[in-house]
Amino acid sequence: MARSHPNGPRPTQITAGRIGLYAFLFIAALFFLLPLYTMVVTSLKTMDEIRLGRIFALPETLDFSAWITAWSGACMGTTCVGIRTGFWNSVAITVPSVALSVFVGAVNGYALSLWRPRWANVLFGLLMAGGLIPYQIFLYPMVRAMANVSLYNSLAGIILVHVIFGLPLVTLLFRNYFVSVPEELCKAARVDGAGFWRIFFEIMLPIAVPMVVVVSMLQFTGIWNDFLLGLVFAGRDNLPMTVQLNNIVNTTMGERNYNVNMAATILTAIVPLVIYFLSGRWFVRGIAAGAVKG
Amino acid sequence: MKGMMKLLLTGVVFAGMLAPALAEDKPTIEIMSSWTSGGEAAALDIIKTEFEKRGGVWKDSSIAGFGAADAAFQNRIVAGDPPGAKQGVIGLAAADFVGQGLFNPVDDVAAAGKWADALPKSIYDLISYDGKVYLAPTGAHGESWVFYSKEAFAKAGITEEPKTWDEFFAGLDKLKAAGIVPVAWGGQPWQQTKVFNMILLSQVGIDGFLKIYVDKDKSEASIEGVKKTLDILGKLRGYVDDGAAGRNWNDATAMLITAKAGVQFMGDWAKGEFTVAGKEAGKDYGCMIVPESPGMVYIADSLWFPKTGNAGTDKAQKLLAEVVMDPAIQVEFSLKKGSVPMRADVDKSKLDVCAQKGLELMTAGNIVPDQAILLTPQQVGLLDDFVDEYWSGGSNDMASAAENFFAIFE
Amino acid sequence: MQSAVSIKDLKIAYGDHSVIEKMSIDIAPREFLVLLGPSGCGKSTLLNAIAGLQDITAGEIWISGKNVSWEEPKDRGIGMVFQSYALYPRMSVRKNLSFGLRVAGLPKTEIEARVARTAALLHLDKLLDRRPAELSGGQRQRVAIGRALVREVDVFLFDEPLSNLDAKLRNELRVEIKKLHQNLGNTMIYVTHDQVEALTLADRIAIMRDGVIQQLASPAEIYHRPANLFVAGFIGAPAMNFIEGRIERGNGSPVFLSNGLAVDLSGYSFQAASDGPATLGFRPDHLVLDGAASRLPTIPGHVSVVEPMGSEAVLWFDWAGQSLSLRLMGEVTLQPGDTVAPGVDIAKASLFGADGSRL
Amino acid sequence: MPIKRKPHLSATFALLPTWLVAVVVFIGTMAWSIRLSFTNSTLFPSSTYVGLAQYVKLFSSAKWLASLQNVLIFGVLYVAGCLLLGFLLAAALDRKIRFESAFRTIFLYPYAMSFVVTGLIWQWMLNPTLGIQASVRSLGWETFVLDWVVNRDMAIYALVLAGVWQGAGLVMVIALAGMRGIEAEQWKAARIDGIPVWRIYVSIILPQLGPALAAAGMLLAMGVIKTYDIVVAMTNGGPGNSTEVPAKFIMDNLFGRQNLGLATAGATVLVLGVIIAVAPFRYAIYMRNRAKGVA
Repeated sequence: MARSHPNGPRPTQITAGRIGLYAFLFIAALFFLLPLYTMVVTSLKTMDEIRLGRIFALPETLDFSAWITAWSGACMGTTCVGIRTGFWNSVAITVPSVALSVFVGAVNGYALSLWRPRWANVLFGLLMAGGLIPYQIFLYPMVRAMANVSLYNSLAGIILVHVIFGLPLVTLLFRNYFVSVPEELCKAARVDGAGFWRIFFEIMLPIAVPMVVVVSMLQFTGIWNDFLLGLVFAGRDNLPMTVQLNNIVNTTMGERNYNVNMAATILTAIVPLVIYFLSGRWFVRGIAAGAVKG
Repeated sequence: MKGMMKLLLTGVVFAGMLAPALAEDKPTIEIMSSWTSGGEAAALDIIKTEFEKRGGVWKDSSIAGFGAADAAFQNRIVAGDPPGAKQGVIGLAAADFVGQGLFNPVDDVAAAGKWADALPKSIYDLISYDGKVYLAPTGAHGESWVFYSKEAFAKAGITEEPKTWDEFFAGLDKLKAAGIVPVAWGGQPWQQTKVFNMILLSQVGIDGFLKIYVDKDKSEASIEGVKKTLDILGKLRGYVDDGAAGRNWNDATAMLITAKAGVQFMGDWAKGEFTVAGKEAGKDYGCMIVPESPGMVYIADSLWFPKTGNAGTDKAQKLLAEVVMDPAIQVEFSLKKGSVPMRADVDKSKLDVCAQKGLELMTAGNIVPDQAILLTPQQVGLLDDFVDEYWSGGSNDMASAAENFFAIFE
Repeated sequence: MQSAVSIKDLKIAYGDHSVIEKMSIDIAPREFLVLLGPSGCGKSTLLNAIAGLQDITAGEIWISGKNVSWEEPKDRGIGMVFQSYALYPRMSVRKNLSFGLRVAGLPKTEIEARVARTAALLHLDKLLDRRPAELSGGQRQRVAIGRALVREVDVFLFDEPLSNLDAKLRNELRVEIKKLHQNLGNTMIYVTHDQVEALTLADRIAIMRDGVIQQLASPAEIYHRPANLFVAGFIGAPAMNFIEGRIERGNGSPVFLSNGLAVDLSGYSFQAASDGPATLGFRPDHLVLDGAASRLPTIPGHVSVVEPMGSEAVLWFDWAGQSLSLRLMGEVTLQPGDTVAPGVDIAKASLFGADGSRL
Repeated sequence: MPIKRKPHLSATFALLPTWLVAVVVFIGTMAWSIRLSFTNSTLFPSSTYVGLAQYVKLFSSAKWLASLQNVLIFGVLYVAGCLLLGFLLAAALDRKIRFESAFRTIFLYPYAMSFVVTGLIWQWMLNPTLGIQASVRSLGWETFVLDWVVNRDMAIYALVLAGVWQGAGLVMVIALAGMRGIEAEQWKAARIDGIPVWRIYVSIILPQLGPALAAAGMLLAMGVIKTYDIVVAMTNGGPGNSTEVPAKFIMDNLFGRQNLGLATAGATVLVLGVIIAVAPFRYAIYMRNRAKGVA
């Protein structure tokens, strides 16, 4: 029987060990929270206050102007429109990329683990090797290739690039998940007359929901946070938020506006953060359901 | 190589075919630059405003950081979909692109605008390849400058600009004693290399400098000069603050603006930051050529015009070249950017004291080109590595370091 | 009459590794055939091949008079029940039962009728809207059986269907399966490694080892007249006792000699007479406690362990350094250390030659 | 007559796009890179072959050698650090803790942050004139030093710190999931044997989490070789070469330094290294699976 909730030895009284345990947890929590705290606090300060140099102090008065500037007024080169356009570009890039790569990854994992066609192991090995190559070296030939199929500098192009570079990880996770699905399930469905796609959509995909959640979250953060691929492949009309963040952070007006930079940084990170805060439990459940296994 | 070029050109033509026909035939241009800092952006805006006034449509593709912008630009070239214009320095990097036949000449504009007469010959030669003009120079930057905060100098009791390195270090000691960071150091390789070069010029003189970089001369005198340069550079390590490593140049300038630091070694674009912050040259901050220097290292910015295969863009490129070389624009741009106008025939009265000093040196010919003009990008990188390694390695072994320096050219 | 399932010269191999070696079986309509053997003997592979889930290397498989060697599983007219039930986890019981019918595109009313009929037969009516995770092990297995039944085919395949259940449930479901077979009268092929299931359910048992059928016969035949040492040792609990020795033919009737023991073999019906080394096998229930009284050849020894099992008991005794067992009905008063001299009923015993086959 | 049933056409068909990517993108790019690494290509590919000259140049470059050493140090410490901290956090959370889900969220959220943001924040926190050091000093402890980002000897550890901050949460989740899956009877048995709790975690739980932790380690290791963003955001390779990494070396030479030949030589060495490091591992897994599959 697997334990469904914490069930170590029953806690008895407050022992030294217990105190140490909580001390460890609180110190760890402090370590993990400090950077976020600093960012939020700094973004709410005025520049005058920031110059005092006490980065951990609470702001004297709450000043949201940095947030407004970051969202709609901060300058990049000669244009000063903040990062809001980038926000929608990021959405337009990330959502289809995640959906597509999760789908492809699920199909791959399913085919590789439960059908094992010829050369399946070779393909899997190739993908894993591909996953270990730094993608900087793909840039040059990829640019050429994308231009040849006239997908360079387009939304479709950047989405395709994300799907391609996501393939190794997504396939690995889904394959490892489907490997643990009993083969008999597939056999039973075949006796019932279902084919490759029918088994996938009606039986395997529903089983893999926890995995879909995990992979979606991993891919979402990965793609949302990408800078390099967006810069190179998206084209100027589709530049994601991270590229604009880079522009804002590296643009100064006589003095570095730390509050605006921090606000812009938080704004850029906020979507994945909210997703983790809201659906972290699903992520944990997905992992527990066997998303990552040896 | 030929096959590669063919492919590239096919890509260019292909991209041209795909470019949607413009509803209006207003000359439209996408300009890619890494001028995102305050002064830089303001200067770029001067060109933009005039360009739009003359009927052009301006699409801004600014990417902060030279590295990121260069990567994006090269990828666009590779994809056969380059932007209509790219901001970049005059030098061997540009020459590479021209050599590959990837840029449009702006010869007719140059002829009509009599650029040959307006520009110093050395500059005109640098923007011409095989007798054709390819680049539109925006302005020259002096790179031998020491900027100092008058407020900080006053606090430390420094009343006169130091004339020698000994005086200079004495001044730094005073600043240190006054609790001020003596040198606002931008600890990025390219900035450090600029400091190395300005000191080198002060030690070996104009001829010595050109001998080393152009002739790759490894004579006793050259080696001695490099050693002396490294000695001074090494001494400076003692006058920077803890946060210097990796610091951006504009952050370093901000330390002067707020009088947290005394001096900064930088190109004159730093003035742009002072201007944006409302500081005035000669009043709030001072500018001097590094001690003992007989002249000034310079670098020249320009606009590059890649071949896009689109007739509308070709037209826009010509208009843009015209705008950039307009005498009034050259001055306005330089004021914002902190540079020195390229044209000799501009109204000098508007320029600040620093720019006038720079222009004097330029007209007198007491200038040497920056390494970007003289060295290949590979060598520029190796030079950056060399200076950075010496600076942050903390070694004082000048002899073996000098050996390494000359290895760059092998 | 035409066979329900016919396997002709079947061979299955992975590369050089042969799993099924040139096998032929004919299974009659309404027959209940059990494939029995230790794990790795190829019995599940054979079943999968019949189902069409396993590529075959050579030979043919015929079902209901049709060569289905190349057919997809769904087109073979079979239903299958798996060891792990293989219920579709995200579907309700109703959906699990109807999935195959929906895939086949049967009319809705027909599907509903069949599901209802099957559910009634297996007492699943109240469970139709539950998910597999909400069912007990026995209920899951009944759903798995239902999924095969609802296809209304002639041949059912069972792949160790009871081995994931506890002993009590296993006994109950075993009876249910037997009843089901009696009521429906379909052909059933049933893979198991449990000899009790095999003996109780089968019309015929095929005992397999290393991809080869050792004996294909009725349970009684297999129990009483095992074809070889392997079959003899595999079937029966406690296992058959074996004594090694040799057969000698003095003047007239043959005698089995071993360690001072001499057993007159005149009561044994030889299939093939042979002198020389042999193994005498006799089941614990074919030993009589007081051999002398029954005038049987006796095997004297000392009691080592007594295992009472309620209505019967198993007695273990040592003879010539070997531990032999004996099944007794009723109470046993013997204690360890007591001397016994049980007699062996040679008419019910088995003799195996040097090559292990029955003499 | 050998009999073959209809092959699994659909499965093969479904994998076609992936085959295309694997062959065209992964193999194609590698082949292209390897070819260019033997040429004198600078800004654009050239077909003038120069033999192993680029490799000779590569291995006489102090920067490249430093980058290899750095990525090794960073990789080992980062993966080990994430595994250790992640395991400790998971073990602590497994002890019937109040606010477990709040703690879990706190430990996991950095994983949602990009390496760029992670690098920026920690660069700021560890910067002696702005961050923790300045703050502590302003509280009166004037000699307090925390200057990792700008200290040549410590900068690589600053990267590790930031990396562990970002990645430990993932390991925690994986380890916690594993701990919750361990049979309750083992706890009972250990309790009856009177084994101390820490000992149970080390000797009983840890070995069982082995495969899960190995998978987590693999996920992290996949990122190590690609380490680029966090370095650029935090130290840009400095001070000196102290945080230079191969991916950055390749990137710099590919673009800024217009040195395709050297960049592709670096890439080839890197990929070869990865294959040599990973191949025996994968081969072992393959053999193990094969042994299982046949039996």
